[in-house]
Amino acid sequence: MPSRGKKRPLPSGIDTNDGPLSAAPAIELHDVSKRFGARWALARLSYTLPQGASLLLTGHNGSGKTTLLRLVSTVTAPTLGTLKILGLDARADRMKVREQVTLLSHANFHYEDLTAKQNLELVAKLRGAPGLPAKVDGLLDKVGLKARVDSPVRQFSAGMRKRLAVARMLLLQPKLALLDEPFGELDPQGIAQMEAIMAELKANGTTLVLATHLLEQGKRLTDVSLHLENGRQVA
Amino acid sequence: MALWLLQLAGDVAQVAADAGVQAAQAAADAGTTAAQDAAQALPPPSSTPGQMVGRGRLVGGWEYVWASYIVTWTGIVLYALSLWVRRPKGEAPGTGGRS
Amino acid sequence: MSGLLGQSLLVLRKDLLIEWRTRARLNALIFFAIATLLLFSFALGPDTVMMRKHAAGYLWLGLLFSSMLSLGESFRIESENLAMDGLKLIPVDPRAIFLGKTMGNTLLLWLLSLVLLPVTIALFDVTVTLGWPTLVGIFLVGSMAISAPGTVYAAIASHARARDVLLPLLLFPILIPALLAVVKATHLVFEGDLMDQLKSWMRLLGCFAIIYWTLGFLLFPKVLEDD
Amino acid sequence: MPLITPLLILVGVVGLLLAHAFVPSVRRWSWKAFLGIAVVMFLVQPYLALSWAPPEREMGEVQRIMYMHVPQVWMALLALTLNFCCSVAFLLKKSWVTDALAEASAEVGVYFGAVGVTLGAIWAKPTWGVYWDWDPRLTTAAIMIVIYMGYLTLRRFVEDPEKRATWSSVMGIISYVDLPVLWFSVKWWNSLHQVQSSPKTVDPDMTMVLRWSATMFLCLLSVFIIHRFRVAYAARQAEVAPPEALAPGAA
Repeated sequence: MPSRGKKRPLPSGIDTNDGPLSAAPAIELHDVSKRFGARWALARLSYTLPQGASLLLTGHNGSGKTTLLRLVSTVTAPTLGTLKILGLDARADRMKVREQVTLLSHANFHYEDLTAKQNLELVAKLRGAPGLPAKVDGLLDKVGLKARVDSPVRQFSAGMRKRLAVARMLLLQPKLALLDEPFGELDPQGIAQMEAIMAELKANGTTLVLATHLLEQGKRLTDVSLHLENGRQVA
Repeated sequence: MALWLLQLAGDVAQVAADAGVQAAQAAADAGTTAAQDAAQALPPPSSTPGQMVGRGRLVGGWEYVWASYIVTWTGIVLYALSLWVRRPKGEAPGTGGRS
Repeated sequence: MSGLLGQSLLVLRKDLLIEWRTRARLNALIFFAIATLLLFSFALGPDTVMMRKHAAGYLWLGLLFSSMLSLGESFRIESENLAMDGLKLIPVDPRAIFLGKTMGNTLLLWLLSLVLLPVTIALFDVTVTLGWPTLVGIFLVGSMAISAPGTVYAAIASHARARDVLLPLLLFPILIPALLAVVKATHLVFEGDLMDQLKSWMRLLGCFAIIYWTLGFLLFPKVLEDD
Repeated sequence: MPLITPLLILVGVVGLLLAHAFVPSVRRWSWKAFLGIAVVMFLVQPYLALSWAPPEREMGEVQRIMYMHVPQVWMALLALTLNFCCSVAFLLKKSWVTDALAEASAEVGVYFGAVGVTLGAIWAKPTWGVYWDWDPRLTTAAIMIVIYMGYLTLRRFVEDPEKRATWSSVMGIISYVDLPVLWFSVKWWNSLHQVQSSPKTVDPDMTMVLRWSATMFLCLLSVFIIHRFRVAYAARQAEVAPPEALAPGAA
């Protein structure tokens, strides 16, 4: 992969050749549709997001935001259309995409019966990059879970689970971070903390895709926005 | 589908059992030895069409043969009917699932 | 990447860790299996000769019923919080998930069979004629044979409607060859192998296990990933 | 009637099947041809099987059940082989045609298998004295039907068409690979239980009638699968049809 560009091209969409070496856009959707059972959650969506530019995803519940993020994360595949992430095909190069993209979602991927620390250590070891397990403690401290590292997740509140999910995301050091309601279930203090963490991520060159109802924070963190209604792009 | 096949099997078994009460009794006695013998020695095959190979140790049993035909034909009719009931609607005439 | 085998072992280790941290569930499974054996012996009545003759069958039926619970459970923990999606995104090779899960289910079933063995001996008055190592080996291969198709089908059933009904419905008929072979082999160990049949039954069981570990390894990614 | 007749008809039927598979224009009328051949053969078959063919030495007239029983079990195996091929093909290349064909062949296979097993039980009564004698063939066929009923149940329990197709393909492969293992296990298990074997015959007249019946049932199988395929394919088309949300210009 080419190194990510520090230059932030302005968000007008399609043409992204103004980036330096990073010619590949972060996300390239071409006529993407996704069907669940008989319902079309996304319909003919085409969109390009350059690397380094961060995207605010808005829309009502059920408008297709979560589906879009899950598609971009490659955890599911589109029914129709093609999808390229960081220049890689989301189907054929699935594994390579996953090494650079993380998804922070409502379903936060934790094992309820393992402790916060065991959960993160598992992720670090499975990723297999050297030095990752050593970072676990620092990250748990950073998200404010230091006192509860050895409690099983089953005893966590919703906000603490969210914090743990953020630590998991930071551990994986993504080039593209997909954040589905990152501020949900957090107290005001937590929201401020998360916003700071995300601003830091962004300053380090990570492309953010943020789906949130907190427009104020969302707009501060992003450069572009995409509004979905009934699985279709509106603005 | 499965249900009626099961029912059908049950009904036919009943019919066949009723029809062949006497024959079945005789067959039950002859049956075991017959099958074992048959496994060992086979008669020299007849090459002339229509000629009887032998009378057969097991006499009668036509009701079982008829039962097999009834099961097969009933099955065909019912399955064809089920295909017709499920035929795709709104297709151009002539290509629909009429059989 | 820590390699296919490394990831498999990590998945296995994780499953065993969860199993250990939820020991209450494990105990419930063991009691369920013992209760099944007890029920069989009640249903059979006090005919000792018959009980001894069919002991191997009841032991494996009890294990089979318990395996439905443990297989379902091993994928329930993955659907809580969509943990399986999380594993896929780390990323973990789906084949490593298959190997890890199947090894975990094999170990659990093997452990269960070893726990049930003394109960069987006590309830049905059997003797181990051909030696303990043979028996323990048969239990291991038998557990392997049940776990491989079990893991694939549990993964499918865990995403479908009415998963609790679906899993045994799909799995029982597939497992009949393995069940016949392992029951026969166990029976021969209990009653003595006068006609030297144990080898052919073990060969059948081994073939079954190899076929399904291979098939599972090849097909599991299709079950897990959208294509 | 020359003994070679059924073989000649069989060659014709297979040729028509190949044409059906590879020439699209044939597909519009081929099922009528199959149906026509089947009807004619069905009208002649009772005469051949019940009067023309000689009775068997040991089992007498009862052996005539074979002309109905054996070909239908063959058809079941043929349909399930088609199901296996479609399952493999679907996993290699996604297509609603192979998915619908897999569904059709599994159901028709279960149908023929169920009738075949029923006839086997009817045959077993006069020859062995009981309807069910744990004959390896009969037992294997019965378990096979249960396996594929599970397959059809799975298809009904998954709503998402893509997932249903993929999962049922996986299950189709696993089930088909199970059949030979099942056969050997039941056979060995049974061989310790008792020796039981159905009489085989080498009489050319009998072979001729058996081939006649097999060809006749092959035509019927083709008609059934073609129509079941149409049902499945239309259902699939309705499921995956792009709704107005996907109409051009809607984006």
